[in-house]
Amino acid sequence: MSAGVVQVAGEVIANRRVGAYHHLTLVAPGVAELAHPGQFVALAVGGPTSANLLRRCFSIHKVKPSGTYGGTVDVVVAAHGPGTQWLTGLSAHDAVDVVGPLGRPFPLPAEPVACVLVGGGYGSAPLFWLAEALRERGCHVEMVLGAASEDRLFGVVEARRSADGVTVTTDDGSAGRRGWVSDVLGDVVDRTSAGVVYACGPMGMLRSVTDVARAHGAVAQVAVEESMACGVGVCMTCVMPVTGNDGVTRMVRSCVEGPVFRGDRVRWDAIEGGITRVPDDALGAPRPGGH
Amino acid sequence: MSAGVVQVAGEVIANRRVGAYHHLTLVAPGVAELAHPGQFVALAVGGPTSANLLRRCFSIHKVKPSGTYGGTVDVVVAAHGPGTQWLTGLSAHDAVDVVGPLGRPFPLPAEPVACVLVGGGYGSAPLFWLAEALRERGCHVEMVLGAASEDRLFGVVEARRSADGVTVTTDDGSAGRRGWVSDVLGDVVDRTSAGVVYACGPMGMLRSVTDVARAHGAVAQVAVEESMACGVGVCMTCVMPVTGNDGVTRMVRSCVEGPVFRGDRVRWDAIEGGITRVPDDALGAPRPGGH
Amino acid sequence: MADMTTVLAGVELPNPVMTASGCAANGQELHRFFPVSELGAFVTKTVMKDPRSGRATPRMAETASGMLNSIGLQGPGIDVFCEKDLPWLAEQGARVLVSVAGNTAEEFGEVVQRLVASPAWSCVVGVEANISCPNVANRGLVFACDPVSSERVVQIVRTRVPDGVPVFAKLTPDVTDIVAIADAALRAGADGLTMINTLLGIVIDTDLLRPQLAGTTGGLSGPAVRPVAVRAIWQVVSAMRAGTVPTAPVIGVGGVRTGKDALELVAAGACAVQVGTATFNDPHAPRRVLTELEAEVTRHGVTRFADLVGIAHERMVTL
Amino acid sequence: MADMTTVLAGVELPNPVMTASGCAANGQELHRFFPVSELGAFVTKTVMKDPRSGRATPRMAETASGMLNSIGLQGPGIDVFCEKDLPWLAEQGARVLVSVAGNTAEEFGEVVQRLVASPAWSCVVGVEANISCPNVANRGLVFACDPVSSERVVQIVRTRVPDGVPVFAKLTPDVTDIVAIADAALRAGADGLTMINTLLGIVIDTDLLRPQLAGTTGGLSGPAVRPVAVRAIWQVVSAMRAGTVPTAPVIGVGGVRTGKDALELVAAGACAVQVGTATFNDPHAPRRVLTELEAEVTRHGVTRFADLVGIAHERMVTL
Ligand SMILES: Cc1cc2nc3c(=O)[nH]c(=O)nc-3n(C[C@H](O)[C@H](O)[C@H](O)COP(=O)(O)OP(=O)(O)OC[C@H]3O[C@@H](n4cnc5c(N)ncnc54)[C@H](O)[C@@H]3O)c2cc1C
Ligand SMILES: Cc1cc2nc3c(=O)[nH]c(=O)nc-3n(C[C@H](O)[C@H](O)[C@H](O)COP(=O)(O)OP(=O)(O)OC[C@H]3O[C@@H](n4cnc5c(N)ncnc54)[C@H](O)[C@@H]3O)c2cc1C
Ligand SMILES: Cc1cc2nc3c(=O)[nH]c(=O)nc-3n(C[C@H](O)[C@H](O)[C@H](O)COP(=O)(O)O)c2cc1C
Ligand SMILES: Cc1cc2nc3c(=O)[nH]c(=O)nc-3n(C[C@H](O)[C@H](O)[C@H](O)COP(=O)(O)O)c2cc1C
Ligand code: FES
Ligand code: FES
Repeated sequence: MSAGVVQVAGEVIANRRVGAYHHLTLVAPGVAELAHPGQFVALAVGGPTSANLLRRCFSIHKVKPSGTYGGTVDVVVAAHGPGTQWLTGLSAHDAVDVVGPLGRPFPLPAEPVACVLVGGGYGSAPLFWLAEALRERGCHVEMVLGAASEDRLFGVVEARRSADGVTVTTDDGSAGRRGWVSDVLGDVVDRTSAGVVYACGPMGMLRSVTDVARAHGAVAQVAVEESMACGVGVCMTCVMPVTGNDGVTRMVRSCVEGPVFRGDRVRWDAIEGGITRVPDDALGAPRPGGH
Repeated sequence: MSAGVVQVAGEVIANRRVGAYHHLTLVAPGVAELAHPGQFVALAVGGPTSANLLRRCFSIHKVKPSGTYGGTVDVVVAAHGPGTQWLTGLSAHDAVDVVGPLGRPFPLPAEPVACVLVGGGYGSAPLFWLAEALRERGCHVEMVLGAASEDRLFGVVEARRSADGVTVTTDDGSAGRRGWVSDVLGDVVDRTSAGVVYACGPMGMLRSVTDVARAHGAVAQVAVEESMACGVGVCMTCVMPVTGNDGVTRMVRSCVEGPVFRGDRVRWDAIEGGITRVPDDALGAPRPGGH
Repeated sequence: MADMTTVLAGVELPNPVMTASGCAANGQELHRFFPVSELGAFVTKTVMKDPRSGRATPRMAETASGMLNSIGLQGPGIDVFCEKDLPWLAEQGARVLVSVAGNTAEEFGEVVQRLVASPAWSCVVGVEANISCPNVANRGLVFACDPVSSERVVQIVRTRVPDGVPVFAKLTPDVTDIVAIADAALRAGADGLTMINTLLGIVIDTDLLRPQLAGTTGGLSGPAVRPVAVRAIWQVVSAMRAGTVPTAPVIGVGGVRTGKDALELVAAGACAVQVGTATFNDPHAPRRVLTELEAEVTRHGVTRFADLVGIAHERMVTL
Repeated sequence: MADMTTVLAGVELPNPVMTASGCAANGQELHRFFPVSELGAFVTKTVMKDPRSGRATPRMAETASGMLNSIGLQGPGIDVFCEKDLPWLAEQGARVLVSVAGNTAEEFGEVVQRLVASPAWSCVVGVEANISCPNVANRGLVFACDPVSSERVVQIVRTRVPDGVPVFAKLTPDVTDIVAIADAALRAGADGLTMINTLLGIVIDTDLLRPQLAGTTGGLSGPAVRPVAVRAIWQVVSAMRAGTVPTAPVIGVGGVRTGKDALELVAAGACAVQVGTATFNDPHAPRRVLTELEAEVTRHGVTRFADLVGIAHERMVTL
């Protein structure tokens, strides 16, 4: 909770198309200095007349503490609904209000263990920065990038620079191996004797990554993407059932207690078809006939 | 009702500051061909994420039926609330949805009588075009432009080109004569033996113009500015009490039956302090104890 | 091409998109933008017995994603309506849903009686009783705020409208229990319901520090209120599905601006949709919503619009 | 500098701006953006007796100029609240308005009893009874939809809260007659009212064709609903001014995003204002609204905030 966060009037300095995504660079003084890999920013959308009040959250792809423009933050955005469409339509010098950095970063291992970083679609965005931090600590780093199709892969070239090995999968076989990241992950973990698997991407993928990591003796650290109204911990919309050290499952806020969770702590059994139920054994779960 | 009107996806081609106003030129194919002086356009504001649903109405300052860009429409906008702020902040190539031309134009005299055109603030915007049309018919045209201060005058230089004589007043004396347009209007009407006074500006001014015109034997044609939600005649928000040929006062829509009314037909007695009451003798006026 | 027809209490319409009462005048103005006959039905401005001047101005205030209005049911009165407006609509080939109101329940009846006698009556595909208006006989309380007043109006209107022409009761959302009002209206003989009318609201002018509307309060409409409309439709249709309220067609209205918005109301159970305030933003809105709704039907891989009516009740996940 | 103090039933606050319950958690998160002690009062997330997990997700849907939420009153329960949250707020020097609820009227009483026993009780400047929550004993009907249930809760809460600490009843706008509910709450002993809680709404996911919220319905909030909040405040304050309802302070809430928005509620009669959903757009919102409201007071040439409370009732033009 004491982690530093700022709200700044940011400005777009670049917006370039990368495959199916837009890579935005924002001037956002103060964010870079506080940020760590795995954290995110929450961007206001639509300008002063906007009917879209809620911020949109994006993993920090990279930061530059200072430079020609003051500190910058990069994000990779998939145009989807009105907010992301507005963001991806911005031009240089347009204003964007930025709140960040938010959430808990990926925990770094104390020892130089081998790590596998798994990204699904734009989920790879925060991993390159993480890879660097891990390599600085002497970790062997491999990346596994997957997507539906080639245009939805992000950062394959950058991955080759940031990691000691890269495996690519696509659902349709348009790049790399045809299939899912989980199909190849076990082998990579085994080959590198990885101790930690970091993953960011859709829920289904995070669940499989958690299963594969466990089966191959690694710990999974997954960055989840729950629907968030505030991003700063005040609204309770972004909760997930996560089991604590005490063995008790609580509905915890993924914006402040996540977005990174130990995969084996997430109650995947409660998550299905776009709905996350409250497990019956969760603290304060509804009882028949009311609470 | 049968008057032509189009709705087009327009585009800004120029936005220049003129004193306290912004002069916007919009590409809006189809509008120019149909438009006459005194008509207006209704512009959507805020773009696709806008919380401001209602269009903003602006007198047509001038039109060009075709040219490098296809037909264009010029408007003069005073930044005021969110909609006009958004409009005045637009840059070349920005999109603006345009509906127009709307409303009834200034009626032109059948004979070449002398006319005085009175504009308050940006209310002068539609008068230059009108002046040209009148001069084409052989009318002697004088203009009286007034505003609170010099920066709120619009088109003094243009007026000298479009009219045979120009008188300027400002409330603070920063340009022309100190005072109101109504202070000088009577003399101008007398000097030119004007038969018609055309006026556009705030309600208070239109009322005085009507009084002065009547006192000096001229007919006033005033373009009113009522708060409008639709601009096209479907919402009934823009009504004004106006007496018809049959002597009956009705609450008529200023967007389709106006914005130009004969000044002596407007029930000024019902308009005061920003509220327009329904005169007791109006058709269908509320009766004590309900309608 | 999807089959867009919809059936409202026995009356088949070529498509389910309508104007909303009071948001399209009586057709001539919108006809400059698109032929009014292309809509499933054209809903007229609520007409009362006598001519009405409506209220003082300002009559409107813009609000976040919506607006307030206090028009005060301005209109020419039923006689002029029958002489001028209805025949014009008939000539265009429009199917007309006529919105009627009265200061008292009896006055509703008088208005309907004259309407039915109109030579252009044959273009009328239904009567919408706007019971979300004040009942002079009951301290100005809105009819639709009270089940008993609602019942009385519906009974009178239903008696005067010939068989085969459905009567819809238009409800206000400003009640504690809209299902109870819906039930009262249906049991009194309404063939269907229109939901929702505007929500009561006030905007204060922060410069003048007084209400912005001359009449103080106004009706809130536009996309801002769509979730309330969807909820009202959902609750009433749920009760119909549960058998606690008689089953009847619901016409949805409130905040529809796009085909997707219309689909929300449809999936909640509306078998037709009216487009109101959005028309002020885009005079083509009702026609455009129809095109967009057709595209939604196709996108969802069904061939008939009717297959989507109420579908969200079936797809709802029970926890 | 304007005098921004406001007095709520005998308790003086340095300024009239507060957080809204459930939109600011219990302070620690917003404290990263501004000191919570700078607000007139900090309103806590509604606390119930036992820990509550809240509802399944999705719990929110964005709407035009607003949002729906169905959090389900997630919280740690009153004991943890008294141990951790309240002492933290006390340490920061915050003045705290504690929002409480119960599944039954009796449970409200138990929650208050434990609250009053908290060692940090002295930072509490008032208790807000969130009666806009379901009454398990009455088929889940919201307490504030029924005057009798409202009365019972208020009576119990008022008995348990020590004299000198005011009790506010927080009302829902989803009723036919909010003045009647306000009257019931005040006659039962409430020292003031908070208006409004959210409006019941539904959003349909047009891809999945099912309700977007796991719990189907949710509460609508944000600028979209501001005209309804202003209207509710206006109606109740009008009744107070007319002497038909006991006079008492009103805390306004609903759609406040700027100082001008706050001024709308104030001019309608609110002597304090809560900022809810706007906080999600701008975590500085409550603090910024205070600055902006101060500027409005100055702009209007009065020296005391209190001079603007209810001013629109005096400036209203009678037609
Ligand atoms: C921690 C985190 C990191 C993310 N990183 C990225 C990223 O790097 N690149 C990227 O393209 N997207 C990322 N997302 C997802 C992104 O936030 C959503 O796609 C985006 O908010 C959708 O906005 P919209 O206007 O397109 O959609 P809408 O459906 O209009 O959004 C409506 C509301 O729902 C919320 N919402 C909808 N989908 C999501 C979602 N998947 N996650 C969170 N909130 C959602 C929005 O914030 C908004 O409040 C991330 C989400 C989270 C929580
Ligand atoms: C026929 C006509 C011609 C006009 N010509 C011009 C012009 O040439 N230049 C110019 O600067 N302004 C003109 N106006 C006024 C202009 O329409 C308003 O200033 C503008 O709509 C205010 O928008 P806003 O976003 O600044 O204010 P807001 O107060 O946010 O507007 C809110 C709503 O009220 C309506 N509204 C507010 N003020 C007015 C008003 N004075 N007239 C009509 N609607 C209003 C808006 O359309 C909008 O729907 C004209 C108005 C009319 C009716
Ligand atoms: C300016 C205006 C006038 C209206 N007049 C009427 C009316 O005369 N009769 C009626 O039943 N509803 C009237 N309504 C309500 C609409 O028909 C509709 O129920 C409501 O606005 C919600 O739909 P919307 O959000 O699409 O506008 C009016 C609404 C507006 C905005
Ligand atoms: C996410 C969320 C959670 C809320 N939780 C509570 C709550 O626990 N107790 C309560 O009284 N009101 C709760 N509310 C209602 C707000 O306090 C407030 O009354 C309402 O949102 C209207 O104000 P706004 O438009 O400023 O948000 C909640 C609102 C939101 C958006
Ligand atoms: S998004 Fe608001 S608490 Fe997490
Ligand atoms: S502005 Fe809608 S009728 Fe004139």
